[in-house]
This record gives sequence, structure tokens and C-alpha cells, in this order.
Amino acid sequence: MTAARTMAANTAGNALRLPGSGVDDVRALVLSNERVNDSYNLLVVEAPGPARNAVAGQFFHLQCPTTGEDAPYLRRPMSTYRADPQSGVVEFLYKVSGAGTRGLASLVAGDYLSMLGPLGVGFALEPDWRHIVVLGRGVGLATLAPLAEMAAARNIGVTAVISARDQDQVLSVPRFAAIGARIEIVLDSDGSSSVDHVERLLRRIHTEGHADAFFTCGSNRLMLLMQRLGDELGIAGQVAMEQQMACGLGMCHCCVRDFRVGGETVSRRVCWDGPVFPLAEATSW
Amino acid sequence: MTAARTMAANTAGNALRLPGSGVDDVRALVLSNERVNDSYNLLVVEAPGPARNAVAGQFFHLQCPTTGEDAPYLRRPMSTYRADPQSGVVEFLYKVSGAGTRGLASLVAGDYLSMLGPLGVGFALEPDWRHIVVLGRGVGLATLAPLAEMAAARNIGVTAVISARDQDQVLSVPRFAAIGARIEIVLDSDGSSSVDHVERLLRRIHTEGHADAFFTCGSNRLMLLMQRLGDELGIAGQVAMEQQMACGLGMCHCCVRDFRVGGETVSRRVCWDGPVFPLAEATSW
Amino acid sequence: MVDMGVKIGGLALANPVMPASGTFAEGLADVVDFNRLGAMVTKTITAELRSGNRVPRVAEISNGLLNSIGIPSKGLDYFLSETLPFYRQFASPLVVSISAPTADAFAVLAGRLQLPGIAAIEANISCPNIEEDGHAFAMSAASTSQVMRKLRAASSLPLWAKLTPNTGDVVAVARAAEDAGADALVVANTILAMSIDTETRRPTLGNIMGGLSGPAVKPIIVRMTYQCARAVAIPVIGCGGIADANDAVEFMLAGAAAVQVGTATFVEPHAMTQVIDGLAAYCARKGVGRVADLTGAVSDAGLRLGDTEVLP
Amino acid sequence: MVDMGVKIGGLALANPVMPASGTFAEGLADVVDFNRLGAMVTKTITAELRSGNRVPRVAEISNGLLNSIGIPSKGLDYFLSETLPFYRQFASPLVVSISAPTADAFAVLAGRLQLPGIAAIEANISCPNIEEDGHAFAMSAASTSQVMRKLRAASSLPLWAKLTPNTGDVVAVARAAEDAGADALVVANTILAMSIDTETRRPTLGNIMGGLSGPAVKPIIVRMTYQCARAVAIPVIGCGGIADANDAVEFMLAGAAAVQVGTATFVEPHAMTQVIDGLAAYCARKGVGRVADLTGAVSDAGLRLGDTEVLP
Ligand SMILES: Cc1cc2nc3c(=O)[nH]c(=O)nc-3n(C[C@H](O)[C@H](O)[C@H](O)COP(=O)(O)OP(=O)(O)OC[C@H]3O[C@@H](n4cnc5c(N)ncnc54)[C@H](O)[C@@H]3O)c2cc1C
Ligand SMILES: Cc1cc2nc3c(=O)[nH]c(=O)nc-3n(C[C@H](O)[C@H](O)[C@H](O)COP(=O)(O)OP(=O)(O)OC[C@H]3O[C@@H](n4cnc5c(N)ncnc54)[C@H](O)[C@@H]3O)c2cc1C
Ligand SMILES: Cc1cc2nc3c(=O)[nH]c(=O)nc-3n(C[C@H](O)[C@H](O)[C@H](O)COP(=O)(O)O)c2cc1C
Ligand SMILES: Cc1cc2nc3c(=O)[nH]c(=O)nc-3n(C[C@H](O)[C@H](O)[C@H](O)COP(=O)(O)O)c2cc1C
Ligand code: FES
Ligand code: FES
Repeated sequence: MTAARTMAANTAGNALRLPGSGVDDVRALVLSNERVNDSYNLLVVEAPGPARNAVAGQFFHLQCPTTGEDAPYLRRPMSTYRADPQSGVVEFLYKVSGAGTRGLASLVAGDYLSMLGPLGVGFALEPDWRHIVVLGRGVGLATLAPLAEMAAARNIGVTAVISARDQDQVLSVPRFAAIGARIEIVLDSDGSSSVDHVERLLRRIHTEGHADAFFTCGSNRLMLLMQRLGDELGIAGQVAMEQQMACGLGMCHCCVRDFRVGGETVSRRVCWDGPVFPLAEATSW
Repeated sequence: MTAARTMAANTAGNALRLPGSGVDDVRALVLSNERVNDSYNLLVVEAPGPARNAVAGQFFHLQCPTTGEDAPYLRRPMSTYRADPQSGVVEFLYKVSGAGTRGLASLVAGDYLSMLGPLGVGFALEPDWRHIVVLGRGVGLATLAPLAEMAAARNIGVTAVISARDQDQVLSVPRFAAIGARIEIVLDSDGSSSVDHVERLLRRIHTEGHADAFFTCGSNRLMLLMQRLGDELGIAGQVAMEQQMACGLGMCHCCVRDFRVGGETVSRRVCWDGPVFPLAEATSW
Repeated sequence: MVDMGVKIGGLALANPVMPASGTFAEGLADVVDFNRLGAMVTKTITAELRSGNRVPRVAEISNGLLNSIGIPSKGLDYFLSETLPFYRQFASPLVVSISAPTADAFAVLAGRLQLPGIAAIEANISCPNIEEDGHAFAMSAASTSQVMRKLRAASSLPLWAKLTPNTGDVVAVARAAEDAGADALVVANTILAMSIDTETRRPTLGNIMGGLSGPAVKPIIVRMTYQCARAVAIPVIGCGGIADANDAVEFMLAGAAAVQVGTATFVEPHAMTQVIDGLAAYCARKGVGRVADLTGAVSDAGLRLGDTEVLP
Repeated sequence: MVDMGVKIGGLALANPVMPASGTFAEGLADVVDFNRLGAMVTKTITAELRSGNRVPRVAEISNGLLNSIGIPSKGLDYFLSETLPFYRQFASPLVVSISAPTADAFAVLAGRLQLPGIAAIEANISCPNIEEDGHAFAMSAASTSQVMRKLRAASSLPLWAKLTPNTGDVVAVARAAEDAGADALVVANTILAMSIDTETRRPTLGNIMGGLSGPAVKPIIVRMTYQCARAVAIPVIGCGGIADANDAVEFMLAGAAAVQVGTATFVEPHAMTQVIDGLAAYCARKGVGRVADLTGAVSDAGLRLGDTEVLP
């Protein structure tokens, strides 16, 4: 088995990749599946293999149960919210929005969940970074929380800017707090989540010397802001993107998005070439 | 609402039938659903309307639940095993054999069952009959048990010849015993269910003057025997037949069987023209 | 109050929901109020007596039904003396589905149905044309044109052409039917299919092959409805896999002026009236004043990327 | 031990199970051992660069998938330098699916693929022929014949023709492909379909219409497999809705010499190897010594009435 794929490791062509990159197709035991607030659920499963291999930014392709009302046919992609090699536990933080996530929400402790992964290209941390900024909203934070932990493990400082509709919708603060991240909460309810305000906040963090790299997920508006600032200030960045998926393994080409690479628009598969991409190359979605 | 359809009442053409013959489409509450022996289950539901209207020989079209393994699409026909106007209870005795009946077997008390009926033409008893013979096997007895009760209610004596593989498979004896029927059990295990032996038995019952009419259900072999004897001895008869059904309401013409009427072969719909037919007109199936 | 009326050519219907031919008959009147239906459509009748196919005539497949009923028919005289008087009890317009082995025989049969209590003729031209090697009339534009012209000449009743989805060019056939004088198209009949029981190795139908209907065919027939509705000016009646109001809305958005409900009635006898109630509820919820405004109201732009963005 | 080998024309396969084009790529090697597959089939490639269709490119429907991926292609050079070396790592024969806008371009592309590590060419003639108004080659016997003849002249590799189910006469197309020198037929590609989101009133695909695949299409494609297998002498490879071994048995009984598994792999990445194991188990249970003996072994008699009699 080769190491998990991260953005940095993925530069080699396909021809040189050996088969077997630590992708498992397992039936994981559900340990718990509970509401976090009125929109989000936390699903905890036991999956020792995947827990060992998954890197922040990678995702799993989940077979969502058929319920009385829904029969989701395709799998659904979900970010690794936690993957703990010690306990063998993998967690997903998800928003109930349609047939698939309603099916997920029907799981109870003791059920089994077919999960394929870890899949895709995770976040990469450069050795010379000392402080990173993560900016996320909604389930985007499910993707960024384990990144913060990965950074902390390498002694990289983290500033987490958490955007939400209101205080009730704020997610994952304890996860960021636990690794000693500086936490900035911006809300729609008091206007602090506006692009203007977040821009001032990011500029301040940069001025303080705490922005060696930018990371974002979950909001197009905030991604564009970070991209513009990153470009202006010369800060490298990565963005985790979403797109509807069928296979999750780079086979079907349904999950493409456009990227700007050297003046040209190129199409890339979110599941295989991403979901983590260079921030500078992303385009509005 | 017009009266329930019985074989005798069904001679009028369609043009004269008024809409609304007491057919209900109800969600019935499941009261119990238990194994009777290793092949048969007894399903008891609360369905006051249908319980009031159903006549022996009529059937219901049941929407069988989807389970983890099976998604039965069409409804499944089941004979009225009991329909009690007082308690509002309807019962079905069924054999678990495929997707639909496996779905039925998954019902537990408190669930609901969509049932359409009573459907089809039930048994008819002529006023001048004093003794009838019912001959059945397997789930055929589910159809004949309520006929015996209908006969008893009109002071018609019943001799029930019950055929089964072995003693463990014998069904419905208490139902026949409760109305004081004379019961003859014939088994494959001791050879007594052979056509020869059953023929001798029927001839004896006839000689004793207890065979004003023949009724049968559930075995092609025994139906042919009764038909031959009825013809020879001049005994009227009725047979309840089965055929795969889609609509149950005479619309789709999938449930046809051939009948011999005045030297010609005619095709009739089991769900609409039957399931009870004149014994003399039935053909081998 | 939503205006539920629709017009199919000259024929005004109280609502756009009716049964599909062959999935509706007298027996349903025991359960459903026929006066609530937009129209009543008979099982296809033929002039002569016909016996239909071998059993098993239906097979259940995942999410659908295979059938090889054929067209068992008691003939025209029985229809006129028994069936027609039955339907005359109801106020909903009666559409008589007909079939014949040749274009001329089609015309003769249609001519004999110009009678009180018959509101329209549905020509089931998905049935085999014995003059074309048994290929259905609606497999080609040429034979569709031929049979529809003869029918048009023989009858002044509204004339609907029921197309087959088994043709490779449903749009050409639709245009041919329109040019030949059809007042509406029914899109479509069943799709030729087959299944085999792997335990017995036998086809599940006595006739080996049969027609597929039910939810499984819906996306294929929605596509044909969309294509035909854009190709012709006459109304298209959508038919294939409609089980609930949402399915009916989908067909209407694709271009259908009305819909037929078939196999769903076998599973849920009240399917048609549920579709009627659900259509009215949909219109009310969406602020659509006339159900007819749904016809063809699909936005051709396609869903945009941003529509699937996760934002709380 | 069941003999799992099958022959597709001159090509011997260790077992009859392979992926369907467009539902298989390098990434699956992370999960499935490609050396277990009867063959490997690439996504359709074109000589030129192509970008594919607008998103959304897939939509889930009950029991199936709609797709309008199109044929995004990095071109032949990329294929030769990157993709082909990857597949050369594996022992299973590689089948390269190709497409082109004209018959001549098809032939040129096939000619450039006569290379070590390529065992056969699958001509995806279900794609639009720009010389025929965008109609797919496989919509008509004439254009099928034309393109297959040019391909036959350009390549000595085994040549498979992948048919479209959207034609009205798949049997004539199958015969045309055989006559023009095809070594095998793949039956079939996806069925043109459409769905509309009733909330947004938008088509669920960016491209409006797309191809239907998955369990929903199985009975239709089983029927075409049966029809084609009886009409031609060359092997037919069944493809449409196969998700488990029972489905594969059904296709083989209908006449398929081998099967392709497509959409099912998206739901269950191990679907192909599960089909292989399940086929062997079925043969063992039924006393079938060679899996190839299943091909065409359907009993045409149809199920008899008595088969549904309830007897304890
Ligand atoms: C790499 C990746 C990681 C993700 N991680 C998370 C996560 O950690 N938590 C979380 O709540 N959500 C996450 N999502 C989004 C999640 O996949 C969708 O919310 C989910 O697929 C919705 O399915 P549904 O059937 O409930 O909704 P429906 O709207 O009924 O889905 C209809 C179709 O659209 C697709 N779809 C809908 N929304 C999205 C979306 N935002 N992204 C991709 N496909 C979508 C579905 O997969 C399905 O095919 C992630 C998506 C991707 C691509
Ligand atoms: C009027 C009537 C009354 C019946 N009463 C009873 C009863 O009281 N108890 C009982 O156990 N069974 C009864 N049956 C038979 C019962 O309907 C079948 O056992 C049941 O449909 C099997 O469905 P399945 O999905 O479990 O089996 P499968 O074999 O998976 O069914 C496949 C298909 O064949 C049909 N089918 C299979 N066997 C029969 C059959 N014998 N008759 C009709 N269709 C069949 C099914 O409906 C289904 O469409 C009756 C049948 C009829 C027609
Ligand atoms: C059992 C059955 C019998 C049918 N008989 C006829 C018929 O006689 N004439 C006809 O035009 N269509 C007939 N059809 C086709 C239906 O009218 C309809 O076109 C098709 O079933 C698709 O609609 P659905 O999916 O709603 O059932 C029949 C369909 C079924 C299932
Ligand atoms: C996402 C997707 C992409 C496809 N791409 C191709 C293709 O490039 N070339 C081709 O010949 N068929 C393509 N197909 C069709 C499949 O090869 C196959 O014929 C079809 O999906 C039916 O099989 P299934 O039901 O097992 O998926 C594609 C199908 C899907 C679902
Ligand atoms: S989901 Fe199939 S290529 Fe990305
Ligand atoms: S089941 Fe439809 S006519 Fe009898």
C-alpha cells in the first residue's frame, strides 16, 4: 500500500501510480448517530482500516440506507470529520438535505454502513509554514477541523474563522479550541460574516504574521475572497470543493469543475484530482 | 351499495351492475401475524368495512410491504380466511413462498396493511342443499373454512375432507370442528390422500346421502377427481381457483384460465368471473 | 381555486388525468368515482373476437411490470351492447381505444364508433400491422401516416394516435400523425422487454417478450414527451410510469397537456384521483392558477452548478 | 470446478465478466484486482481533445442513473503515453473503446491502436455521426455497415460493435455489423431519457437529455440481447443493468456470451468480482460444468400455468 494521496503527492502521472493506495470498501459498525443542532448530525463508525489511512480533506463514499420514503441509489460523498488510527473511529458531520442524507440519518448504533475510502486528494502542509488560516462555513468545517488537528500535530499554529447564520449554527468550535487554535466567529445575524468584515479580519491576521497559508471550504463567496486576498498578498492556499458524484473513483467524469491554469480553463474531477485544489486555480461555482 | 357478489348473483351482465359493490380500499390495523406451522402464517387485521361485506370464496388484494430484500411491486391476492362482522376482524392464512408473502410475514401488530376488497365472486349455497362436502389441501382450506361456517349458519351439514402431506401440515381442523363438521383427514404420509382412497371416501359420503354439493380448492388432482365424480353422480359443485393477478378488478386480463362451457373453451378472469367457478366447467391447471 | 380544466383539441376535460388503455375497466367503478376522471379510456377493442396471449401474462420486475396480455376482445357487438351502456352512466367523456390489423380495417371500425357517448377515438397504432410484416404501424412515419389518414377520413370524432416507444424516431412518427390529421398524441405504449427466471430458465411470460410499464419507463417516456411536444402543435398526452402527482407534473412540464395513469392503478386503485388532488395541491402551492399553464413549462436552461452548493 | 472461460471470437477470456465503457478507470485498481476481470474496457477515447457536457452530468432516478457525461477525452496521445502503460501492468486483455465523428476518422483511430497490450477494439457506434445529421451510426443498418466495414479494413484486431438501444430495429443493425465483419456485438449503450425537477422546473441534467442505465433498463436490454443473439452467429456481450450474478445469468441465458457491468460498479465497487464469484456458484449449484453452456440456454417454452400452483 502506498501512502494516502495529498495534494503534494498527487503531481505524479497515473502511469506511475501503483494500484492499491489504501482505499478500503468496508462495512463499518455504527457506534452513534446523533443530532448536533437542528441541521447537522454526527455519525460515528468503527472502521479501523480507513481510520488509519484517511488524511484531512479526503472523503468517503457512503452507501445511504433505503428508508420507507427514500431509496438513494448512488453513494454520497462525505468528508472525513475525524479519523482516529488509535481508536479505529471515523466520524462524519453531515447536514440532512435530501434522500441520501435522510437515509444516513436513519442509521442507529449497531447498524452497518458500507463506506468506500478514503478517497481523493487531501490537504498538504508545507514544512516551512508556521501559521495557517482556515475559513469555513457550514459543513465546510467538517472538512477543515481535521486539517487544524493535522497542523497542530506538526506544530503549525491555526486561526479558525468560523462563519455561520447565527450562534446556534456554529459548528466544531471545541475541536478547534482543543488544539489551541485562535477562533474568530463571524455571523450573518450581526453582520460580521459580510465579505467586507471577513476581509478586514483576514488582513489583520496576515498583518499579525499568522497567515502563511489559506484554507477554505463551504462557501463560494468566502472562497473568492480568500483567493483574491491570497493573490494580492502572495499567500498560498487550498480549497476543498464539492460536486455531485457517482463513482467517487475518477471513472465517470460527472464531478468536474473548471479551473484556471496558466490562463487556460481546464476541467478536473473533484473526486480524483481533488477535492482539495490550489486556491489560486479555483473558479466560482 | 349492492350485495356482495356470489356465483349465483353474478349471472347478470356488466351493463346492469351498478357501481359500488362494497369494495373497500382500506389501511387495516394489524392485530397479529403469527406462524401456524412451519409453512403457514395467520394474519389478523382490523377492517370493519371489509369484515362486514366479505363472503366465503371472495378474496382481498394485499399490498405486501417492502423489506430489506424484497420490493414486491404488485398486490397479492389472499382468500378471506375469516371475516367477522361483529368484531370487524379479517383473517388470512398464507404460505410464505416468495417476495410478496415474505413481505406479509414481516408485518407485526400495530403495522398497517393496505387491502382492497372483498373482490370477486364467492361461493353460493342453494336453498335445497342439506349436506355439502368440502375437499381441500394446503391454503385451499383457507378458502373453504369460511364456506363451512356459512353452510352451518344455514343449517347445512358439512363433511370436510382435509388433505395434507402429514399430520403436522393439517390445517384448520378446529374451524371445521367448531361448526360440527364431520372431518376426514387424508395424508400423503400414510397413503390415504391418494386419488383412489379419496374417491372411495367421497363415494361413501355420497352413499350416506351427505353429498348434495361438492366444493374444492387447492389441488388440481383432487379438483379433477371431484369433477369426474360430480359428473358421474350428478352432484353440483364449485371450485375456487388461483391465478397470478395484477389488478384484481377484472381490468388487466392477466388472470385468465380456460373453462369448458357447452363444448367450447372459454377464457375467464379468475379475479372477476371467479375465483369461484362451477366445478363442471373447470379445466386442469 | 386552481382551474383544472384542459383542452385536448376540441375536447374539454374537467382535469388532465385519465386512465391508460388496458388498465381500466368496469370493475374499478366499485372503488373509484368515474365522474371525477378527466376522461375514461377503454381497453383496446377490435372488431373481431380475439383470445389474447398465453399465460403467464404478467411478470413483476423491479419497479415495473412486464405484460403480454395481447388484445383479448369480445368484439365490437359485445362492446356496443354491454360496455358502452355501462360507461354512459358517467359524465366523464369516453375515449374508445381501437386496433385493427390493417389500415382499412382500422377505418371501418372507427366509422362504426361515431355514436352518442363516445367522445374520442384513441388509435392504438402500436399494434402489429399485418401488411408490414407484423411491425407496428407506429414504428414508421409512413405506415402511421397511412393509417391515420384513413381514420381521419372515416371519423369526425377527435382522433388520438397512441405511439410506440419502440421506434427509433418517435419525432418523425409524431409529425406524421399530426400531418395526417390526428387531434392529439398519446406518448406512449409499453416498451418491448423480457425477463427470464434463472431457476427454471424459462421466460417469465408465456409469450416470451412483453411490454414494460410502470416507474421503470418514466424517464424514457418523459424524454419522448418532451421531444414530441416540441415537434408538433397538437396536444401530447403523456403516459408511462405515472404513479403520483409529482410524476404528472414532470410530464406536464415536459410538454404533456394531459396524462394517463396505467400500471399504478393496479398497485393503488385510487392513483388517478390522488394524482388529480395532488396536481391541484401542487398548483396551489406554486401559485399556478391554471393546471394547463404547466404544459411545457420546463426551464430548458438545465440546473446550474450553484444549485447543489451546500450552504446552511 | 466450473470452467469459467469464454471465447469472444478469437479472444479467450478467463471469465465472461468485464466493465462497461465509461464506468471503469485507473482509480478502481485501488479497490479491485484487475487481474481477476475477464477483460478491461476503457472509457471511449477520441483522437481529438474533447470537453464533455455541462454539469450536472448525472441524475439519480428510481433504480437507475441518467448521465450526460459526453465523451470528455484527453486525446489519443495522452492515451498512448499515460493510460495504455497503466493497463499493461495487468494480465487481463484490454479492450479499447473508440469513437469518432465520421467513418473515416473511426478507421484512422482504429489503425493507430494496433499495438501490444491492446486485445480488441470496441467501436462505440452509439455516438453521433456528423455525416448523418448527428444521428448515431448504430441507429441504422446502413451507417453501421459503412463504419464497420471501414474499421474492419483498418484493423486486424478483434472488432466489437457497441449498439444503441435507441434504434427501432436493433436486429437489422446487429446483422449489418456482423455482415461488415464485427467479431462481437455489445448490446447495448444507454437509453435516451430525461427527468425534470418539479420544484425548480429544470431538467436534472445540464444537457437536458441523457442516457439511462442501471437496473431500470435491464428488461429492455435482455430483450435486445435475446433478439440479437438469435439473429447473428457472432457472440453478443450483454450490457445493461447488471448488478449481480443473477442478472448476469439472465443475460447469458438470453444469449449473451459475456457481460459488461457498468453503473453497478458505482454503487458497489466490487460488483464485477461479485458477479464472477456468483456465476461460478450458480454453475456449481446447478451442475453446469462450463459457464459458456449458459449462453442461449433459455427454455423458449415460457413458464406453464401449473408452475404457480400452490401445493404444499
Ligand atoms: C468531497 C465532498 C465532501 C463532502 N462532505 C460533506 C460533509 O462532510 N458533510 C455534509 O453534510 N455534506 C458533505 N458533502 C455534501 C454531500 O455529499 C451532500 O450533501 C449529499 O450528497 C446530499 O445528498 P442528498 O441525497 O441528501 O441530497 P439531494 O439534494 O437529494 O441529492 C441529490 C443529488 O445531488 C448530489 N448533491 C447534492 N448536494 C451536493 C453537494 N453539496 N455536493 C455534492 N453532491 C451533492 C447528491 O449526492 C445526489 O446525487 C460533501 C460533498 C463532497 C463532494
Ligand atoms: C383468489 C386467490 C386466493 C388466494 N388465497 C390464498 C390464501 O388464502 N393463502 C395463500 O397462502 N395463498 C393464497 N393464494 C396464492 C397467493 O396469492 C400466492 O401465494 C402469492 O401471490 C405468492 O406471492 P409471492 O410473491 O410470495 O410468491 P412469488 O412466487 O414470488 O410470486 C411471483 C408472482 O406470481 C404470483 N403467484 C405465485 N403463486 C401464485 C398463486 N398460487 N396464485 C396466484 N398468484 C401466484 C404472485 O402473485 C406474483 O405475481 C391465493 C391466490 C388467489 C388467486
Ligand atoms: C396489463 C396492461 C394492458 C395494457 N393494454 C393496453 C391496450 O389494450 N391498449 C393500449 O393502447 N395500451 C395498453 N397498455 C399500455 C398502457 O396503456 C400504457 O401505455 C403503458 O402501460 C404505460 O403506462 P404506465 O406505465 O402508466 O402503465 C397496457 C398496459 C398494461 C400494463
Ligand atoms: C457515467 C457513464 C458513462 C458512460 N460512458 C460511456 C462511454 O464513454 N462509452 C460507451 O460506449 N458507453 C458509455 N456508457 C454506457 C455504459 O458503457 C453501458 O453501456 C450502460 O451504462 C449500460 O450498462 P449499465 O446499466 O450496467 O450501466 C456510460 C455509462 C455511464 C453510466
Ligand atoms: S465521481 Fe466519478 S469521476 Fe468523480
Ligand atoms: S387480475 Fe386483472 S383481470 Fe384479473
